[in-house]
Amino acid sequence: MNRFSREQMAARVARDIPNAAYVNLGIGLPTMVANHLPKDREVILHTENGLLGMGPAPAPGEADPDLINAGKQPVTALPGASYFHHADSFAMMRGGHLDCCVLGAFQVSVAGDLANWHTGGKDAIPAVGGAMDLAIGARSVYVMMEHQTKSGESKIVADCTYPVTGLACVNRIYTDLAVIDVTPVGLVAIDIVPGLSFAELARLTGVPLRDGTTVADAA
Amino acid sequence: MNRFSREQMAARVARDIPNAAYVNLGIGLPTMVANHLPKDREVILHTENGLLGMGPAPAPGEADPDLINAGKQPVTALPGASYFHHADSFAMMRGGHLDCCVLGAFQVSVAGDLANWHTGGKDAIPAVGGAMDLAIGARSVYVMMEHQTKSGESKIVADCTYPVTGLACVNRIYTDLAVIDVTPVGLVAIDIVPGLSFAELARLTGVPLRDGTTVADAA
Amino acid sequence: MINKIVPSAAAAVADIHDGATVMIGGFGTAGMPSELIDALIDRGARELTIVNNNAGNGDIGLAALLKARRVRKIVCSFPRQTDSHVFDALYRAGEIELELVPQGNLAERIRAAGAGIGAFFTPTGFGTLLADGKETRVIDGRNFVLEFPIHADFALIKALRGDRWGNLVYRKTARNFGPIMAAAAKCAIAQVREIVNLGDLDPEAVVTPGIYIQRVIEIPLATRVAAAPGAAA
Amino acid sequence: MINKIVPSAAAAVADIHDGATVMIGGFGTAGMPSELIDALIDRGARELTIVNNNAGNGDIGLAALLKARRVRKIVCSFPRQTDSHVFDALYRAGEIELELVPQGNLAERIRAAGAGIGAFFTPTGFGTLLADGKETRVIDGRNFVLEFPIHADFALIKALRGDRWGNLVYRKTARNFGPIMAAAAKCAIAQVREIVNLGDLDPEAVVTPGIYIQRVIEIPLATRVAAAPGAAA
Repeated sequence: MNRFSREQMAARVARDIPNAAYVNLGIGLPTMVANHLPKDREVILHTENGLLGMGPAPAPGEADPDLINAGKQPVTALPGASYFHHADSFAMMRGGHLDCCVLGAFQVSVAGDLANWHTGGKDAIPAVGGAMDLAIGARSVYVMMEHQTKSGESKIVADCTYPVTGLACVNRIYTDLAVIDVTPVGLVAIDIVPGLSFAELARLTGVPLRDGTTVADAA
Repeated sequence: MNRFSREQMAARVARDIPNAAYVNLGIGLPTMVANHLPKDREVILHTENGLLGMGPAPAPGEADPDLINAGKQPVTALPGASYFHHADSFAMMRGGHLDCCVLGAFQVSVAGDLANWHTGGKDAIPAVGGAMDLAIGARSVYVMMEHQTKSGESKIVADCTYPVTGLACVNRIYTDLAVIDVTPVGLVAIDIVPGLSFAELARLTGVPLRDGTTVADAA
Repeated sequence: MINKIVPSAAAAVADIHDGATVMIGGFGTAGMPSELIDALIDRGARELTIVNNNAGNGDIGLAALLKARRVRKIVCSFPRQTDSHVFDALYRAGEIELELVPQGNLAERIRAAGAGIGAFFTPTGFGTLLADGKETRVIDGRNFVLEFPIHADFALIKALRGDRWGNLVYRKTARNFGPIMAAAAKCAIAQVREIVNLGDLDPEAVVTPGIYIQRVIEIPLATRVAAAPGAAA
Repeated sequence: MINKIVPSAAAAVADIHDGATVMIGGFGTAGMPSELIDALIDRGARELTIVNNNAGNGDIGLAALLKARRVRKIVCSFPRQTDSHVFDALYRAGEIELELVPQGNLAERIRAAGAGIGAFFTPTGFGTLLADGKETRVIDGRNFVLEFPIHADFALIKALRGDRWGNLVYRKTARNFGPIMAAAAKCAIAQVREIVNLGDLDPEAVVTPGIYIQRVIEIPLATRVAAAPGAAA
């Protein structure tokens, strides 16, 4: 089966982020979105450990241990950046000032519930970080994940079986098979990987799904 | 009858403020305390409009309209000063970080209730400013006021007849006749203007009052 | 490219509508965005709810807005001042509504709006007239009052310097309500003495990150002083 | 005269007692006050409750404190990291208690302690395991959870520069939890790279006003690096 590559997924997310947006990119796959932001757009990146105006990774040998992102990787600060403390940083998130955040996920439900912090396993050590704040804080919450688990189950579910991070918070899901909007009338596929039919996507997804690709073409 | 002058009252309050104390001096009479702080003590003044390390009034002609105190009078900033916004300033007060504040008052009750913001008169326009925050925020709340109203009634009362600013918040009262501690066992006069007997002070005060002056001498 | 700089005070306030809630920075006249208020008067929006620490001084700025009868309600901590005669007259005539809030609760309620806090328990005001009818709770043996955020449609604030991203630094005690009002309003408009190039403000010393600011207008210090004789001529 | 400068890290932590709640600044190792933590290990206080964003990295700093079995309980948002093996082993052995708090609630609860807020309603965590059993409320149609302040006996933080009044400025993202922990603790102890003269810090750029700091200790940047070979020798 044809699949969007991780780079293609990141590029697709980047295309949906408008000029002048304030954006938080979660740890892991979402971090790749930064490399695909169109050059003609100025997008301001926030990292919850206290920096607005985050730049790319530093040149080799120029890493500063006091200048890191939420994943504790070295980053840089752009002209126009500002530093602030943790309460101010999370006030910025919780207060709805970020236009968008992009997060990884274990599961997303048809209602937009997000599960991305804890497998719930008995021997798993839980760690939540800023995931719950991002889930409820940003105006738009985008999820990037593989469509299916390694064993072939859909990660888009009727109800999350993993512990949730936030309820009804996801607005759009980017997978290796499709882009799906979470709407008041249910899930709507707005983009499908070339070669995959809507019917096949719906079957693989396993929950009610509308075809928004033809509507989009007609519009 | 002999009375402490306003300068004497201010000097008496200043004597009770230890080195290294963080202090907020309210509008009016309390402002005079600053002029009487002993030179060998370093006391840091806070003004709720966003300055810690407030200095004296500027030299003539050097007033800066952007550098004022809570009474909107021009002030200066000492070396070591810092500026902050209003939420941070009142967090500092509410959080119990000020060692002491000195406030004027209409009335103080035997329980330490403070009335200093509103006469309650029908045609009076109410204004509260930071009075309620200071009343409940500082570790020690000192009140400076005349002992009696112009018509000779005690301003130290069983229960405030004016609207209260805060409940059980006053620790010490400095008047033109005495210095009185508000304690769990009631009011205790610890200093009386020379020439006035405790019995006479108690009569003028009109509420239960203990004599702490002899105890202090004995200690 | 991001450019929040607008060409005039009139343009900055052009969409402030009748019935809007408008926060106005300043403590007395320190930090009061007088030119933006003048533009708001010219704009003509009515039935405004104004949030400010005071209720106007003399006959300029906020007092002039009140005098022009554009304000339905004012939320503040200290309306009564020696030079608040405009407010005093309106209040006594029953022509303006007053919500009096202790200054720290005012600041914290504004901060809560910007910080996404739904409500908070504060010790300030407990047992007083200003907490009448409000929910209270004893926490760890201490009395608290439940207070709710104050949101706004617009904030008009004054800062020292700003850049095209909306980053701001302030000047001395003129900082006061500016940073928290910017965060509490859907649209925050800052007048600055000087617009600087992006990157000129020290990122360690930026007080208001640009995310909170939608529009920046440069009003050099000299303008107002110089304009006065001109206007009189 | 006010002089909050103490001569050594040992002196700075000399009264941290068994059973104390100690906040430790830092996000990972950025802003972690390693020399103060080392002094705390030497001090020997046991049964500590530690508040930090993480639960230690590698075998130094907070991880070393855990390894020395001085910590009864840790309050944090993100214990599990690639190099949190010390914590992981203690946790799996049931030898350390964990209170897991979403990072924004952790920050806001610490801020509330310093700001005198009794409790607050936050949207973060609603409907999740981490809000189990907590009071909730619908405000303006949105779901909130009631959270309470986290107070501490001591805070150990790291800053860039400080003066004898305790005023502090930080460096880049090493600022993180320092300012709010300083305000939430009865006794806040700051290690700074450099002590400067009173008045050398720009009053517009001071991040932590001295009122929040009880002790300042200078630990120049070179010390740790230089000490390592010496210790090995």
